[in-house]
Amino acid sequence: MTAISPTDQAAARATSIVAAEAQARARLRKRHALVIGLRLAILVVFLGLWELCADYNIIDPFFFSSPSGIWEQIWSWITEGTSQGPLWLQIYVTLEETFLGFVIGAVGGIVAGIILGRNKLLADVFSIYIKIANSVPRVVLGSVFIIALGLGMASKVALAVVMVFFVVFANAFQGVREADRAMIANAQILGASPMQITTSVIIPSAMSWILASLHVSFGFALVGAVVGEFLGAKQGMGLLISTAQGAFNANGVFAAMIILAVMALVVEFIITRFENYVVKWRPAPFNEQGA
Amino acid sequence: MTAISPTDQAAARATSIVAAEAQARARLRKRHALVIGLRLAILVVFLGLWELCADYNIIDPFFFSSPSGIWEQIWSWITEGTSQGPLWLQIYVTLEETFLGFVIGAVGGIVAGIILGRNKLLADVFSIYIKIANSVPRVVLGSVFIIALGLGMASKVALAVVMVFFVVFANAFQGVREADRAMIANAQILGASPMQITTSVIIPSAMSWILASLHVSFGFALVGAVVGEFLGAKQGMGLLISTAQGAFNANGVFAAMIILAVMALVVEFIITRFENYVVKWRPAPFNEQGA
Amino acid sequence: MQLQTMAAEKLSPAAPPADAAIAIDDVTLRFVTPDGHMMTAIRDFTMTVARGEFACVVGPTGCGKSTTLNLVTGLLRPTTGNVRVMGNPVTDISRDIGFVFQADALFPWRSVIDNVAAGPLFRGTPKKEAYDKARDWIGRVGLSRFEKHYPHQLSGGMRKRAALAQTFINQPKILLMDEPFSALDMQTRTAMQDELLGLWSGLKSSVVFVTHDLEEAVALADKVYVLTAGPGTVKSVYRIDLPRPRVMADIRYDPKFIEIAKVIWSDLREEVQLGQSRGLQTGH
Amino acid sequence: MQLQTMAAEKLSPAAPPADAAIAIDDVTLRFVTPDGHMMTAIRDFTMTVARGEFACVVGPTGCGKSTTLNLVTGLLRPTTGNVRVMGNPVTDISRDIGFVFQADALFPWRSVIDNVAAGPLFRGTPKKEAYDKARDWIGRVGLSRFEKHYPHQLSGGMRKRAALAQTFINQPKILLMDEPFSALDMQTRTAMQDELLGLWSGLKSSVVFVTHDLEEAVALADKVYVLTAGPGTVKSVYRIDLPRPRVMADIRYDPKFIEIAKVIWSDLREEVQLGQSRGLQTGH
Amino acid sequence: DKITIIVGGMEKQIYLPAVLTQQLGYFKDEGLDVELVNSRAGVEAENELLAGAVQGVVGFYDHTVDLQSKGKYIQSIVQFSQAPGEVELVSAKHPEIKSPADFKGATLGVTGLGSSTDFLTQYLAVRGGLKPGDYTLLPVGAGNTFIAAVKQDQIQAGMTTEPTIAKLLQTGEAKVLVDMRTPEKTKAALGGDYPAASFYVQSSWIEGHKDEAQKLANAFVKTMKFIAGHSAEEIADKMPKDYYAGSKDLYVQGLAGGKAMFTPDGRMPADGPQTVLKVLSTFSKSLQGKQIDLSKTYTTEFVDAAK
Ligand SMILES: Nc1ncnc2c1ncn2[C@@H]1O[C@H](COP(=O)(O)OP(=O)(O)OP(=O)(O)O)[C@@H](O)[C@H]1O
Ligand SMILES: Nc1ncnc2c1ncn2[C@@H]1O[C@H](COP(=O)(O)OP(=O)(O)OP(=O)(O)O)[C@@H](O)[C@H]1O
Ligand SMILES: [Mg+2]
Ligand SMILES: [Mg+2]
Repeated sequence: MTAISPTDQAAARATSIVAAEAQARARLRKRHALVIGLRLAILVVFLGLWELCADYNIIDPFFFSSPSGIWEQIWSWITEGTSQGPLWLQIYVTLEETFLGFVIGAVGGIVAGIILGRNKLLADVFSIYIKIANSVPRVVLGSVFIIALGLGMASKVALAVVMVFFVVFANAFQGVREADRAMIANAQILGASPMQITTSVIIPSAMSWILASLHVSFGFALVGAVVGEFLGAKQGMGLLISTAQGAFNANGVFAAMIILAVMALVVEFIITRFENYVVKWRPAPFNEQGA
Repeated sequence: MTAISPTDQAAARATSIVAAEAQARARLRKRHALVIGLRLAILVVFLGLWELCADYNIIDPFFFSSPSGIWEQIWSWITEGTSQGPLWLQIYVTLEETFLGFVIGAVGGIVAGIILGRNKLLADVFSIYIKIANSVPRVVLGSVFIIALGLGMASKVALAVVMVFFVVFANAFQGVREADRAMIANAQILGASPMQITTSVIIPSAMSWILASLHVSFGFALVGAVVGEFLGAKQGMGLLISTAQGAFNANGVFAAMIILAVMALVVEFIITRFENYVVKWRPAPFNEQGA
Repeated sequence: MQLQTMAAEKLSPAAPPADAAIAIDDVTLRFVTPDGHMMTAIRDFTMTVARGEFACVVGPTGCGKSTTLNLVTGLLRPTTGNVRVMGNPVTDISRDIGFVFQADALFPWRSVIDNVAAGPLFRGTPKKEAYDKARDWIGRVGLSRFEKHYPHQLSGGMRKRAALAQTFINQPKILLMDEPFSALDMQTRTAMQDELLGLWSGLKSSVVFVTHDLEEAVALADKVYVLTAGPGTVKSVYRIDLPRPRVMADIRYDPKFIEIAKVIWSDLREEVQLGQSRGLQTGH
Repeated sequence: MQLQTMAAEKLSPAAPPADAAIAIDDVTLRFVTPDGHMMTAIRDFTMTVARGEFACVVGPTGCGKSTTLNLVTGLLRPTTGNVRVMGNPVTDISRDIGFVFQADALFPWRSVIDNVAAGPLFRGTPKKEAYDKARDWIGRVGLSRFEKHYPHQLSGGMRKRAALAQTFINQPKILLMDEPFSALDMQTRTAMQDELLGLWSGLKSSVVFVTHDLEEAVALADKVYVLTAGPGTVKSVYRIDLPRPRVMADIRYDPKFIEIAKVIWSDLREEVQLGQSRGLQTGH
Repeated sequence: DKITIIVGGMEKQIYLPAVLTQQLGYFKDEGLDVELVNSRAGVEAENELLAGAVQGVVGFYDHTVDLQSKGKYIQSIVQFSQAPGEVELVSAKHPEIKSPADFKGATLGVTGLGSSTDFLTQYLAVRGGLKPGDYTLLPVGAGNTFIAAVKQDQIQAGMTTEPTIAKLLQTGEAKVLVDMRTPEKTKAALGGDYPAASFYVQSSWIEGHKDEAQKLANAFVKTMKFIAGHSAEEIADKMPKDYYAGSKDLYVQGLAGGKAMFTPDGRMPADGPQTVLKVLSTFSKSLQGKQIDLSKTYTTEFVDAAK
């Protein structure tokens, strides 16, 4: 018998492969469109139901507002400004506080998590105090911060920090402890100093832990800043909500919350971008790979 | 040359091995004592400094209380009860709300995290809405809950739930996505149904993620319940704090917070026990194993 | 290159018949590389394993052997071409297959016995029966004293044996094995090979067995596939006509065996050298 | 059992001299088993590797070979006895050592080149130099086309080769290798063995090499340690007097080689059979 | 059956009649089963009332006016105070502020934007001849945060209630600028009585619950009489200890200063509603252009009938 070594059909094949790959890409695009479509559908159904319930007084728009009322409110804020000044200024103020608080809290949480995760003695001694600190009601802490730091930006930032810190800390800490011991050993043997182990093994392997906590904690930072503004402020979305609440203006309350949600989504989008960049080394689940 | 096969020195060795192992155990005990000692030392130093600063008016005890004042307050609550009734009742009420909220939020977060983590389409469609929900300020949500659920326990539980849910969800979701693809494939090939994969591969491998989030989120549940009580309640630690704040009773505020911290620690202890039980399969880090 | 020996018959890879246990038909699979290009892992790959046949796959490292097995399990999808198992196109990960992964895939949170019993339990066997079976298989792979150990408390070879027990216990009709014995010492390996042949002949399973040990391949197989250096495709297929049952401890000294091994070896060496000249630069 | 051949001299394991590169002196190591008992992994273990010596360790699976290497690196601590490296007691994980792990320990978030360059970069080599060196070593292990790939995009054998390059690039004075070539095909394996011998003779390193392939052990080593079935201890030590430099492709056909291999093989087989009769029940 | 009443801060002295009634057992005497719930955020209380989850609220009268402008009808049935009980304090660091006319350029503390303190402060400023925009309002809450704001000079003056007033006076960090704790001084400051703390219910509730409303009124009126007939010291003794845990002296001192604001009989002062409407309609956006029927914001029917 003759061994038929694979003949050079490559040229003929090439077209079929290209076609198959184009098909795969088309599938991806279609799926993306489906996702967007479904998201929108849910949004529309939700808003529609809300509006209908409000119109037919199944839920009382005095308490729960209605999409059209919210939209009117947002529009009037955009065109006429709020009682505290232009809308963008409120957004800017809150965003600034949130962002500062988020960065400080996240960096603090990551650093503390790594230090305690790497040092068992420190962890044993201090983690109990971190647990204690985490059980302090943030609203009470809010007034303590206002007393200690004044009514300015500092107290809101501090409140955002304490919202963010614990979540990030808990994950960074656990992420560090989960780092593969063989990998750490390998790095050590390859000559890594403790610092290098931290930067080249611990942080990359804790990265998905840290990122998971960042996703949830930006929302928390926002909540912290808003609560801070709630307790006393000159500017900001929290004050907007508090004023609207005081005036029984449900539209205002919900409009402000929607603006906050949009802010959170924008930042979420950025974090996701960052995440995709950082973890591009990650294997795709089986069946999602190949062309 | 002669091969000297290892002679049977076992009996002679046995003693030295036993000695070495006893030594190792003694080292462990000593370390435990050290940790406890250090914890206490920190506590004592902290309280001492606080007391001194308060006594010498470096910090104003009117705002920041002092350990002795706090202790007096706690003692008077224990012996004479609070204005709202006996102290244990307040603790019980808050604990009940917290616990319910914690369980509901945690279970909800885990279930949602697993479902969305296992189903990419659902995740793509719904995670955006979860992100939105997470950016809603809890204090505002608190008022919405009170309107919708009344001033009873339900609204506090709901507030605790929304504090817990997002943290647990974020971790459970990521934990599911991190589950080793080879392990999932193996289970599938061994004949596991999707449900069995979830229970025997996904949940065990997401367990440390979930546990990490439970650690931090019990504190959050407590915060949620207290904030709820703050907004309106007949009983509970939050009301105690609110009354104390209104009466300029810094001792009362801090005393209540300390009681909350103790509650959190007790539960933390239980969670840690549970964790040790669940992850006993885990390899100890190198150098911590062997005898 | 044409040859024909008494024992090793070189076959031409033909389009697979419909009733084959495994039929890989003209498959190409491409991966996206880190720089965004496409890399062909296997191309124009055709392979057939008849029911009850024992096929071994040898080839230089990185030529696509594991990829081929993954295609059969459904863990990977072909870019073009198609894969059939028992006549049906592979659409999802199949439960009828036993797969010993190249890397470790034991469940770290389960002890050895729980790992081995996993398959029967997943398939609904009553608990007691599953554990009895598991205990039996653990004995066969020589881990009885380590039943309660967790995977991280085992040595590399022990883990591999546990994985073998985990797969064998399901008595799969189709058995895929990716270098299953490479972490074992010669003696244990021989015992495991005997175990495998016993299972195979008892169940009339179809086996695809990937190995780097050509002698092992010849000793075990009905058919040996030699792959080309990556992008892998089938270079040649040999039918091994050594009589069965074969006893592993003795077969290596059979002159027919030695002859066959030599023929395939020269074929394979050519390929490996090609792969090396393409990939390996000489070092010093 | 007494024997003495021209090439394989059986030595008695004596207390190690002070200036040895590696000296394991009467070490016992016990693990806590899942049921809370203590399990002895190795006992009364004595082993010496002189500076510049190439020692191979063979023994049945699970006998404590990896454990021994872990003791040398400092990853495990002896329960009793002590371990010295270059005359100093092992207190922490040493940077002077190169260690090829039995399982994969590449950094999954680094591409092949970043993985290989890790050692020099950790040790402060300037970036450009480190990458040039890395590129060179990647070439030597035949992965030039896969520089940018991440570990999960490599085949099992490729990952192992990347790990070899990662260790070799540091040119360690003490080199520990745990079944480094078992995932490679014969040809690649021979190339790697040559690479290893070149590195070893160039650097005058001391090597401990764990393998299941006795022929490999004899072909490479100055000294072969045969371990008993677990709890492992040294059964016998052989000095291999084959002349150097050895060429891997040819040495196997050297009659002296075959003779030595036979002698050690019979010694080892005895042990493995013992281990099996203790652990393995025959299957069918 | 059970009647739930939300109090906008049980420990606040302006709402003292609520807890005092409970403490004196007057509810029980009327055969009522009353449950007091604390909620410091006034809005929460009104929302609950409107949602029908509670029967009554102890809060500021001006909410009845405000809510009417939004089409929600609630009625004060017992009026606790005829003065706001609020005081405009001026920081000791700013002796140059001698009257509301000097507010120009100052930052003024209020508890919240849109709250009574907001409107009252602005009204004082307008009466002092200023325009909105001449001064800045800063919501600082009450209690500690208010004190901290004064200390840190973030506000130069601000409006607050007891016991914050007493605390700041005691430490000398602030002085009284405008006192609205007694009817006389309120009249001087605002040009009329300013009914503040009151007990109100949903108008629709009254229809079906005349009997309960009457009993509640009976109990509260009895308490008002008790307050009028006893000294601050005696009243303080009846209150839970936690409410003056900070310092009993301070509490008594504050109560002594502010006792006069309580109505002796729970009756709405005749010109009170008018003053409130005047103050609110000057500043509240939601009231502008709305017709308010003041007679629907309160009733003296029940206090009149109270024994
Ligand atoms: N996810 C992936 N992305 C890109 N390339 C991949 C991926 N997985 C495998 N490859 C490539 O496919 C080729 C074949 O890999 P495969 O694992 O099938 O080899 P193998 O024959 O099993 O080798 P070995 O004997 O070393 O296990 C290799 O060149 C590898 O780099
Ligand atoms: N963490 C641990 N806890 C308990 N037992 C352990 C642990 N690690 C290893 N052992 C036991 O120690 C023994 C020696 O293991 P080791 O990994 O050294 O074997 P090995 O000689 O390298 O085997 P192989 O050739 O299979 O790799 C085994 O019986 C194993 O079960
Ligand atoms: Mg492979
Ligand atoms: Mg090993």
